[in-house]
Amino acid sequence: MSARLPVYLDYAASTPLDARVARRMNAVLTDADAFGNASSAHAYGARARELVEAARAQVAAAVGCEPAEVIFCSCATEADNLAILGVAEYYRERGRHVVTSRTEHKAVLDACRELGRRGWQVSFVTPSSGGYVEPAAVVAALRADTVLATFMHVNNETGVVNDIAGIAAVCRERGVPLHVDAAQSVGKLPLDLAASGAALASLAGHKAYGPKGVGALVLRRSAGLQLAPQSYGGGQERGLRSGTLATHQIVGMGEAFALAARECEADRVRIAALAARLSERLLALGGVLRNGDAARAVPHILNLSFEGMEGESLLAAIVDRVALSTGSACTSAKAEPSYVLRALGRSASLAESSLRFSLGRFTTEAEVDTAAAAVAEAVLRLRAVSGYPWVAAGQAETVGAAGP
Amino acid sequence: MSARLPVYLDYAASTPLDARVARRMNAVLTDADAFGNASSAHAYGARARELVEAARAQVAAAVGCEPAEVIFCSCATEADNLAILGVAEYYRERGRHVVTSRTEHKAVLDACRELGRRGWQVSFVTPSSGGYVEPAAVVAALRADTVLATFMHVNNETGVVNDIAGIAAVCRERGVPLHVDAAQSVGKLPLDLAASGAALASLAGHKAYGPKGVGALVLRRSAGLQLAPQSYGGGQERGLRSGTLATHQIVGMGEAFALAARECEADRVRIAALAARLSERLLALGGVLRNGDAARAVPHILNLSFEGMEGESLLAAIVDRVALSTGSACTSAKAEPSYVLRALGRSASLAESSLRFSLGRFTTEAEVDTAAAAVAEAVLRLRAVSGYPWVAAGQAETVGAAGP
Amino acid sequence: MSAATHNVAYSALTRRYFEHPVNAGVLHGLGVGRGEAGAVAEGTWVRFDVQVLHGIVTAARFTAFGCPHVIAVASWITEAAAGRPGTPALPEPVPALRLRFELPVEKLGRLLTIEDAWCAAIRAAVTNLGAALD
Amino acid sequence: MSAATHNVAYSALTRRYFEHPVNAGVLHGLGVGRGEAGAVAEGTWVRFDVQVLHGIVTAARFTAFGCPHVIAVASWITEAAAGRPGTPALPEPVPALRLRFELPVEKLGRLLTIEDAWCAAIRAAVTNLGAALD
Ligand SMILES: Cc1ncc(COP(=O)(O)O)c(C=O)c1O
Ligand SMILES: Cc1ncc(COP(=O)(O)O)c(C=O)c1O
Repeated sequence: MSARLPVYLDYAASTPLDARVARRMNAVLTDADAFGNASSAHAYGARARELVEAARAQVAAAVGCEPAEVIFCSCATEADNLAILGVAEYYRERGRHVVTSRTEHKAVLDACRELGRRGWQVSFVTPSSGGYVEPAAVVAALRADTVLATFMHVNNETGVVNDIAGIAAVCRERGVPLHVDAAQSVGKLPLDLAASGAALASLAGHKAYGPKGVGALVLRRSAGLQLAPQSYGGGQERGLRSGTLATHQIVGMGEAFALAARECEADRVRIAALAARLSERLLALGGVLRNGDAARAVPHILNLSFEGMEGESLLAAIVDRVALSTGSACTSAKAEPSYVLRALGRSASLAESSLRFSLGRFTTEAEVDTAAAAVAEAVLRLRAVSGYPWVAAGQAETVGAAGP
Repeated sequence: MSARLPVYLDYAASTPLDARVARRMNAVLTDADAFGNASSAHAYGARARELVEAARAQVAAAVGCEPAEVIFCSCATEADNLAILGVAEYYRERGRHVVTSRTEHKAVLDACRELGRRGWQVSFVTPSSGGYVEPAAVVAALRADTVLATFMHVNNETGVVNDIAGIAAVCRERGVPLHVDAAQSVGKLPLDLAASGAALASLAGHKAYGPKGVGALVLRRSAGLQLAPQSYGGGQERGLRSGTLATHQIVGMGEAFALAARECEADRVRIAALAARLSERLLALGGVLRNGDAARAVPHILNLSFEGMEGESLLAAIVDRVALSTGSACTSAKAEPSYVLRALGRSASLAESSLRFSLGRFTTEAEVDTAAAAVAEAVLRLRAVSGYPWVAAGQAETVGAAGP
Repeated sequence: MSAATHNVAYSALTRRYFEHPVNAGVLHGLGVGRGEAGAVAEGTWVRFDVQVLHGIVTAARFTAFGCPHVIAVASWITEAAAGRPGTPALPEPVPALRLRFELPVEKLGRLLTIEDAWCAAIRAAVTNLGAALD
Repeated sequence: MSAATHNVAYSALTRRYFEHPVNAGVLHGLGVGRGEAGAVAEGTWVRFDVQVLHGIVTAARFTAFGCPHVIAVASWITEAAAGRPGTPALPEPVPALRLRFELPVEKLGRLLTIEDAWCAAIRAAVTNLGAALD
């Protein structure tokens, strides 16, 4: 990491490519035998197919499914869309109701909202204040005409892990297939799709030290599901995802997933210790609230709301020293507080003044200490300006809805 | 190219990555500053954005459009789908008719057929026997409720080039936007989208010595068109293509397109000479028919039908020595003769016994000679077995519809 | 989970007053008035303590919960106002302030909040002084 | 524009007879019969010339327009039949041939075309010989 750049604590947004993956990819990119179109009948095509199939086996092994169940595509967004729109469209005559939660990634939420525009009904389950979806809440949302339930495994903002087996069990009881957005899971915690009871799962390369621009949808054979393809053309990937296969990208994802499976536990232990160190220092500042139930979260994501300062200022005060994401998604002029944190019951203001620290394979103790110091300094400075703590100063009333 | 492998004459299926592109991509893949998510607010995100925007400018410059008109996506198939389904769905209240030709790539044909399933009407223009679409035939197909015309620039099987400006002119007269599948164009002939009159154009990285798994849709501002997105999520690429941007892929495409624009003319001249040499040797065998009007074709694609042998045998006889594509697309058990060659009026049998030779930047004279010798040998052997020429042997009647 | 607007390069002036805000805090004493506007729940809350003696602003302090622009502008005002007439007006009108700090147009409302707080503080200072002298 | 089935590795036997076909050509003379089946337009056309003397196949030649399996099987038959009884049956039945050459099941019909041509040739040979001896 260049000295000039801030400490990177945004692994949940994207991970650096592991050097071992980069080497494999570069070998494919420069291999004069491997550039063929994997659909071609000749030796160059065969070589590309071999590489693709080896990577498919790696991905399958890493997530506990069969190679034939892996459909490569261009990103987790595409996998989410293919799963949700693909199942809904295929089974449109069976029913037009899908169930999801309020804390899904946009790729799931917006695909569900698109179904809404097309005439489906969508039920949005509200998670507990700890940020996880209760299987009982899913049961309550399922209907006779429900054709799909979709719930994420690891929440990308809070790190909270849903009880997929529990949700899958109640879905199976009602004969509803479950799609799991597992974009944030691989390498962070063991993933055994065969055991999970999920029918479909979305995977991303670039959240697990693999390349950006490649993902996969796992379609479990045992679910006996069909999908309506969402793009049309050459009929690659058994007709479910047309377009020339990107050999080097798929090889990179395979390699990254193989590494992730192998090193997941060691990474987890090391990162948990670093995250605990960071969390301890920041919570010691006071007026800092953890978002999501720590007991249910992966260790590498730490989402904290800071009382006494506005979100944009908090980020601006640290952005030169720590690279991370905040709880406000300013896609337009007006900053919108994170819908995920709002769904957990946080006030708009505390949702905005939140920081998502996400650590990863290359995070060092020194980086954690630098980040903790930078954040502490920013928090103290901004609180000095805002007069926080207001209650202590007798200003709670003046400030209005200042408290969380 | 390894000595063991056959001569590669399948550049139209996919090109090797140019070593200069591979170096640039590897530099990005291993750059500790460039791995950020291009949507992120911090320095890592900014660096990724810079790389993406520089590549966008390269792509735009190579095809004669503005950077803001380039929408990156994962392949030409996706670009075709986004253009066709995106325009049709957005303007569904204006009309439900689209026009295309019988010789388009599957990514266009199957997107149009999908529209057919959704209740649109699709007119398929039949090209001339030379393989190009006559603007007059387009005029005849346009209707008051036509919302889109889609015609390819360079045909991937025959290399025949459509008169895009002519087609665009008749479309503009009727107020119908034109989409052009230009996946096979870049680096093969000059492409000036601003001058072409096209409203939309699809581009592919891996047909121009760039990486597989990246493409772009150009949406010309002057066309004043809106598109309905075809996937839903984070809203990248102005909401038209959600999913984390694949920085290294986009950089690779940009670099490849910059090289293609710079070297197009030199490549063309050199390849034309090689292709002429190949064509001369093969036509000298007799009973060899060129598919598509040579006068209208790019030089690097040479599609020939060989009388007197069956397609699978022809390919099997050369596959160890020459890597190319044939006119039969066996996606299922039964080989189907190329629909493109059939649309040009070839018999099923001659469509099947066709070979598409496609040359490229790295093709050498020695390779051309090896290929010509291998094909000549195979043709003579198979004709000895089939008793061709049948007419000379007085067996034309026996054999039935043997002649072309 | 990202923040495109955080990413705008703040102007050098904005950065300076945001990173090193002068006059953060409170004032007590003769001729001091307090005015505030906005609300934390709405993302912008500003409070000024202003001392007006002999019709002149002699000191000013601010407290602010808001974006970097709000903090910088509030700080700058407390500095710029010293020595000026104690009339309920900003040391520089809102449009000029917007240009000086290169505020994006969608943040204009935040300057109005600052103006409200400032004018209220001046009025309170004048009123308080009057009451003290009565 | 590709060909997945071309890609199946043909068996070694198929490759051998496809790449080095024996007995391609025609026969003339006493006891020679000709039989054919299929059509070029349909992708498979096979013709045999068979000589049957004293009830024994003494020579056979083939001409074929077809896939590598068709060429290989036709060639092999002309070789295997020599010395066998001149009855209208393949030297080995269709199912055994399919196994021997490892034909994919969807190509079964092509073996039936070969069988038709072969049997027709044998019958013609026997008929021709009878006519010649009459
Ligand atoms: C939970 C989850 N799902 C889906 C995605 C979408 O991934 P991508 O942008 O690579 O398509 C992400 C990444 O932001 C994610 O965190
Ligand atoms: C004319 C044309 N359009 C579209 C495509 C699709 O390209 P891709 O498979 O990269 O999506 C191709 C490539 O086969 C093509 O030749």
